[in-house]
Amino acid sequence: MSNDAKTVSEAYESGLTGASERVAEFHEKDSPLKRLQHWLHTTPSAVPMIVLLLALLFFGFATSNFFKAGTLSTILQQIAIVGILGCAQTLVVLTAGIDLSVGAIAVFSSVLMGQFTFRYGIPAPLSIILGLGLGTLMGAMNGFLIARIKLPPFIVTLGTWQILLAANFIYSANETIRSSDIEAQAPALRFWGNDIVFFADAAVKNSGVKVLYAVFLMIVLVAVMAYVLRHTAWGRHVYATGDDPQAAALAGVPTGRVLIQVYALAGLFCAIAGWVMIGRFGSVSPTASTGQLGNIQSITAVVIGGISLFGGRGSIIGMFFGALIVGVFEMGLRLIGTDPQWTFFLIGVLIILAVAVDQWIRKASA
Amino acid sequence: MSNDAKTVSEAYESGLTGASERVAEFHEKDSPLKRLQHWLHTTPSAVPMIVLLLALLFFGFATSNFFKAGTLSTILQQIAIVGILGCAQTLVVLTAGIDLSVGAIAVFSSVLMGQFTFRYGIPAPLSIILGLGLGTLMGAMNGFLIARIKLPPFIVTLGTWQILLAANFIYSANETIRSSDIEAQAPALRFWGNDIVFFADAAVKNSGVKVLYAVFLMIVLVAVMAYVLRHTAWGRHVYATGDDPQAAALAGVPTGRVLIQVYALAGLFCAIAGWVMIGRFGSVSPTASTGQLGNIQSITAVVIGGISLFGGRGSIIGMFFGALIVGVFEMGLRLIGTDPQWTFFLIGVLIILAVAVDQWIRKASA
Amino acid sequence: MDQKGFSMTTEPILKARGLVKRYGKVTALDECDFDLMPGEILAVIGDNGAGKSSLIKAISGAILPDDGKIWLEGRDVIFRNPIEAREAGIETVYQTLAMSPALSIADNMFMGRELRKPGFIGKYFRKLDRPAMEKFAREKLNELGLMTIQNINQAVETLSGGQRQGVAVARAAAFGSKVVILDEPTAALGVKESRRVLELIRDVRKRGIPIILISHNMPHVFEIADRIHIHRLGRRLCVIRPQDYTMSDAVAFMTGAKLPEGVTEAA
Amino acid sequence: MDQKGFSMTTEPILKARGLVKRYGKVTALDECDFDLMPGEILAVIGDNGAGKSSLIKAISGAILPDDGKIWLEGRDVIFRNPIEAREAGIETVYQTLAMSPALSIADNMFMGRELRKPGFIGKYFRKLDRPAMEKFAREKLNELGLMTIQNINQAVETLSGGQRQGVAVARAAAFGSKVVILDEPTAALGVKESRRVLELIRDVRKRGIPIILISHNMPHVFEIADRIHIHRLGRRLCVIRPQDYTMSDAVAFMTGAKLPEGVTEAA
Amino acid sequence: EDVSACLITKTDTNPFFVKMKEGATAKAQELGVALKTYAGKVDGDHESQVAAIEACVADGAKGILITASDTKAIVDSVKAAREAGVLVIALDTPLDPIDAADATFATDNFKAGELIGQWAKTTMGDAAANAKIALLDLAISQPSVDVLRDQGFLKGFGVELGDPNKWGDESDPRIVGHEVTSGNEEGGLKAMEALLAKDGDINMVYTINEPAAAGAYEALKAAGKDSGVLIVSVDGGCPGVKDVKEGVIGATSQQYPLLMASKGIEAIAAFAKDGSKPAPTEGKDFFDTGVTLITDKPASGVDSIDSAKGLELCWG
Ligand SMILES: Nc1ncnc2c1ncn2[C@@H]1O[C@H](COP(=O)(O)OP(=O)(O)OP(=O)(O)O)[C@@H](O)[C@H]1O
Ligand SMILES: Nc1ncnc2c1ncn2[C@@H]1O[C@H](COP(=O)(O)OP(=O)(O)OP(=O)(O)O)[C@@H](O)[C@H]1O
Ligand SMILES: [Mg+2]
Ligand SMILES: [Mg+2]
Repeated sequence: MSNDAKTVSEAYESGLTGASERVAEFHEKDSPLKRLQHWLHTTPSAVPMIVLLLALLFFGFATSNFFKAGTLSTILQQIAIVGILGCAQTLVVLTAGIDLSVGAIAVFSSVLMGQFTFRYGIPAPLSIILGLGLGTLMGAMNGFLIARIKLPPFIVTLGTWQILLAANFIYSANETIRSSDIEAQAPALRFWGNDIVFFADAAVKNSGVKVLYAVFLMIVLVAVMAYVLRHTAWGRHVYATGDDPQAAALAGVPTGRVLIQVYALAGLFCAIAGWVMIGRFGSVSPTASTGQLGNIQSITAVVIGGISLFGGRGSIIGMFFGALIVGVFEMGLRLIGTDPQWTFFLIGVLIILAVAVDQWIRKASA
Repeated sequence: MSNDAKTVSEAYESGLTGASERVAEFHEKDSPLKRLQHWLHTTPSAVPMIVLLLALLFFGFATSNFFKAGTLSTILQQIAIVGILGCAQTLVVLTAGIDLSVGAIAVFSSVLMGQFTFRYGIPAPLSIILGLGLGTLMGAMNGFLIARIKLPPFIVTLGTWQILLAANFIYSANETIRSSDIEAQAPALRFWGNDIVFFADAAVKNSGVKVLYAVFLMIVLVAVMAYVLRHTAWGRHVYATGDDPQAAALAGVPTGRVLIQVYALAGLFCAIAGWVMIGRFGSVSPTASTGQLGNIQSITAVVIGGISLFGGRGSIIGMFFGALIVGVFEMGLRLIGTDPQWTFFLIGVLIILAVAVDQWIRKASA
Repeated sequence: MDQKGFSMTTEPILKARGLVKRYGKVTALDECDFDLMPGEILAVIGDNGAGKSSLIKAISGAILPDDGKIWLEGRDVIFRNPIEAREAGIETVYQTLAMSPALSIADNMFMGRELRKPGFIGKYFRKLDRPAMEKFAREKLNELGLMTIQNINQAVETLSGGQRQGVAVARAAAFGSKVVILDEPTAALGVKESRRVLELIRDVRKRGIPIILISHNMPHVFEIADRIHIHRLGRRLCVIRPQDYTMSDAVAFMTGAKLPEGVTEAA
Repeated sequence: MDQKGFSMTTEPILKARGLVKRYGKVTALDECDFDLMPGEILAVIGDNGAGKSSLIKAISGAILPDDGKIWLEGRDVIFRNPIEAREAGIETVYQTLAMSPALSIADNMFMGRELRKPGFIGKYFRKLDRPAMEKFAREKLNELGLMTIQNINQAVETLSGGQRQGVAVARAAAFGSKVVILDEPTAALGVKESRRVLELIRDVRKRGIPIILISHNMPHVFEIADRIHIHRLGRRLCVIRPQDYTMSDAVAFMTGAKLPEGVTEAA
Repeated sequence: EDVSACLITKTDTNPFFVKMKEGATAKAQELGVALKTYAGKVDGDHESQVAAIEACVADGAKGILITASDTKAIVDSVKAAREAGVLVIALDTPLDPIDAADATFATDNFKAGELIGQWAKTTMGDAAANAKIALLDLAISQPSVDVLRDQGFLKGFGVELGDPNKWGDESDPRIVGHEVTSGNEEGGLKAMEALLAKDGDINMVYTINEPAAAGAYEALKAAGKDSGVLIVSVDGGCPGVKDVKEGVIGATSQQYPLLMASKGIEAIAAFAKDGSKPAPTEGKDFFDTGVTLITDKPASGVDSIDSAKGLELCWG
């Protein structure tokens, strides 16, 4: 009786013969403003860039010492660590997670590298490799708890934050390793604290602009991750996992594996940040405030950079601008000479404003 | 030609006459275990309750001082503030938000109440009302930014956390109002620090178990909010807003208004917590740790209590048990005599374990 | 030119002119017109992506059109959100159903218009009247023959696709007072359940309430509709009566295979 | 008793016996059996909530049945997740489509099997070959006549319901190697697009790949299916050939209005 | 020409540093020095201090006054600043090594602890041999003030120290336990409650500072032990001295932040004028701004002043 069925559908489908294939092309008004809005909309990282430019302009006018090469390179070196932690945080946030343990992993890794060298006499390069490996392992542990035991990222990393920070204090016995010892015995630990001097005047001592290796490292890491996230299958899987994990799993993304990899990689980035901390601060200190504040700072950079905390949306370049904005504000306010409490106050206002501007531009162009 | 259509559908729909109305009732195995699992599944707050019982048993065996009435009432009074902040946090988290500013609002409100009384000489009860009102306003500001400007809650409250804490230090000039002054001049501020003594032996001084008014307040607030969330339309709207805000808006929930109300109410709860802080700590101190840690503590209680950070799922009773679990662990570990660093470490482990157990029970019963 | 073939005896209960809605580069509504007559069943048909859902979203306050005007019973209205439209008596089943997955069927049906207990408790403690809500929900679902829903307190997320759609339709039919809009209400429904929905639509019309029905099911449309609004490329191509044309004609119009008399494609 | 009316000449390519799946109190699959023959189009029909989606989810690894066994080409298999099923050649379009809303159409079509650039860049830098992926995606969508999709880089969330469904179907048809499963693929599609999907299904079958089609559209089912699996109350009631029964019979069986010969309801 | 200076404190919420800032600001105004102030975000925030030093150098400051959070780790940044020609003076806390700074104006925190320890031991007399001691410290990261005061107290009280560079490793049975307080009332209260639950017979309480002592007192009062328990503390802020007067705190070691700050500003002004650097106190490698025991129950063999005198000298 399938003839019966045939008749039924032919009753109306005969109308299909000769159906138009015309595409619904619509006349579009292409005013420059519209095009700007469209560009902003399709290039989300441009929004923090604009906020950054405005901030630079403002501080350039407000304080005379701001637009000196030295000041600008100082800003870059001050955000190097947050920028690297931000790479870790970006990955995690793109999967709709959050990593409160980034700072703790960084500090603990730096302590491990230092203590391995000085307590056990392991050669510095090997200590560094061990430190990086252990940092990766800490991240992988987060990933395992989140992907396999299916615990919420917030709570897992809240727990490991406390655990790692306490372990860090207990293991190091609160001991700082001095800068002079490191310089003498393990210069590899301080590698990222070296600098390249630009525009130096040979005649004048300490002239020129110093740029730390750490700054180049941060920029390279951001660039590499931007490529990976945008142009490799793995990067797409990270986005898909954050966007809708169930849909991604049904569509064939091994979401569990992706999550573990993301957290492990985040752990590696944190350990790298830990290594950079040694170079930047000279010494190895278990009480470094990155352990307490690194998470909030990196999350701030990520969010000002326009990455959605619900996952799947945003770009790592945005995070980089986010970190820069915070760095520029902190330095600018310091130079203006605002009281520290007022600086906190204004940074708070900035965070809200930056996101509000972002939101406003997106809405205008939607 | 609608007859034509009629024929088309009648071609098969004639089969409908006499269609069975039978409900798909399935034979269900009603073993006691299955029923327990089902009960756990439908009563999510039971899971933290079980974790709590296990913790109580463990510490009861591990340390002799634990099961004394005094110890237990101390635990209750130590969680009173976290419990009240947890009510605020629960509301916010149920709407898929997060409130990082709870501690800052609490501390700032307590400072405002104190300074109004002592700096400007406003009568204490009026100061309290003003403080409660201002706390509500701070919460409403969060709500406005989130609901109307459509900024993400994490970033808004991260900003207001910094802003309010800085404002708190600037306004108070870091001055503490001393306990003896408050006792002498403004006992209303210390109201919640009064206690009721149970099982007192009139002959012996200081015998019996003291329970602070603050503890009763916390329990009453939890009970009232449990009723409101479960049995009023507004409560259902809070859940719907957190569950799927777009769906809720299309279904006729004024999601924007609900959000503002939720954050304002959370602000009120925080201000109440601020008032309770004065009673509990005796003095008014702008540096109280609650300002820095209140958010993490209340979120921990909420999450251990089984409330989903993605919104729309969980019960406030769970939060109460979550706060209790943390309180019991902290006290228990101290009594066992671990070093503060180890206590910190073990609390981290606890947080993860408690949520893992929760997850495991839910999976077993699903 | 749209009213070709029949004269306007009464004023439309719901009327829209020149609606425009753009999404970035895509124009979902392109100067679209719309008329719903009192007491009629108006079907809206068109290709995927023609802009049907956008049209009814604009009418029901779910999106704000970039341009254009809407009249309800002759009065100029602007709905800034679905609640305003609902308060004006327009009840809508969206294609994406608009339910809170974690809440129960009864909670979802009464979302935004919950019943309170009578007397003191309801007035001062604002306590919900769950038994009454559950009873009502059960009755409405029974009318639709969704008997396989075993527990009215089940969370909506545990329902099958078709069951969910049934709940949404039952909600709209129960509460609509001026206009009921259904966006593909039978798309996920079985034969039996679809038939029930069609009967329900007739019942609602019998109560004097006009209905807008978006559907891709031509036999259903031709069986039940009084008039058919054919949507193409973001605008109303024409309105026909099912008696005047064959299904095959309608399909040809909506897919662009043929043009109705008097209409040029570039209109 | 299910094979009543025709003899088994070959082994089923996909076979399941005694599948059970419980959700709390609800039993979605109740000792359900299933057979798919090589090269055939098997339709699965049944009331809403009968357990059709649960059945194909169990077969495709999306849920783990509580009990029961599955054989693919005679080999005993257990799919713990959809990826394993996909690697075994089973491609599925779920009722809830399984797409990442923020990603582009092309990204979604190639999710989990992305193409890499040839040569050095692809091998060592693992760079995606976007132009190739976009070209392929565009071709497949054109085959389905989804011409109104203007930009292959558009995010899936900006597509209309029907367009999304089209993308999902195109993906499954393009990549399925052993079995293609479609759960209500035409539910949200227009007349033209539905016809294209039916043609596509025939094309896939011509490539020798068997298809499981869940649908509530009886004319479509009877037109295209080789055999029809009728699902009722969580289990297979019977399997019929469209030549042997009328649509009306099938509807009567699946709604419980009539019982097929030799089957008792309490089976 | 205008002289600019920087003051970098550990935090700017602790009243001690707030007063230090006030002292510096007043002196700077008097001498016509432009002063900018910085602080860590939390106790022990080392990175913010590094960033602050960098900002000061970028800003062309003549001198930096710093109370270092991490006395070893900050050395590098201090060196860089000194190389850039900035005078760096450590306030309150000496750097490690102490000569990393151009000069140090500090309290001897270990001595401050020792004084209250000795006082407590003498006051308790024979009972000291079976005292029950509660130690309310600052933070689990054990910053150097925290360790110095705690260990100084224990030494003064006659408890054998383990590693003098950390607290918590002593084996003396008189110690009921260490708890951390964040140096505020809330922390002091909660820590005291916990220790009381552990052992209700505590009769000797050491506290890191006076706010923590005030919190501890509230807990003791609630437990009905407002008399009979000896509380000792360090700092000498005005509320603290008032608490000594009211008998809440038995004794406290007073330090002089205002003096440190004004001395520091003067030194920078002098340095800007003629490049001269301040000299340390004789016999010490730093300029000791002094610490004085304040109590209304003087103990023999321990020098002290009474609370009335203390109130004249207190700083906030
Ligand atoms: N939120 C959005 N963002 C961008 N584009 C959108 C959005 N919603 C709809 N569109 C576009 O608008 C056009 C019309 O969509 P609409 O959903 O109204 O179509 P429809 O006629 O309902 O189709 P269907 O029958 O498939 O449901 C489509 O091309 C779609 O891609
Ligand atoms: N995740 C779940 N949790 C609880 N119950 C569920 C879940 N998924 C499905 N069910 C229940 O299992 C039964 C079968 O659902 P299923 O989706 O398989 O039906 P279906 O035959 O596909 O229906 P439809 O034609 O409406 O899609 C339904 O009663 C449904 O309520
Ligand atoms: Mg639509
Ligand atoms: Mg289904």
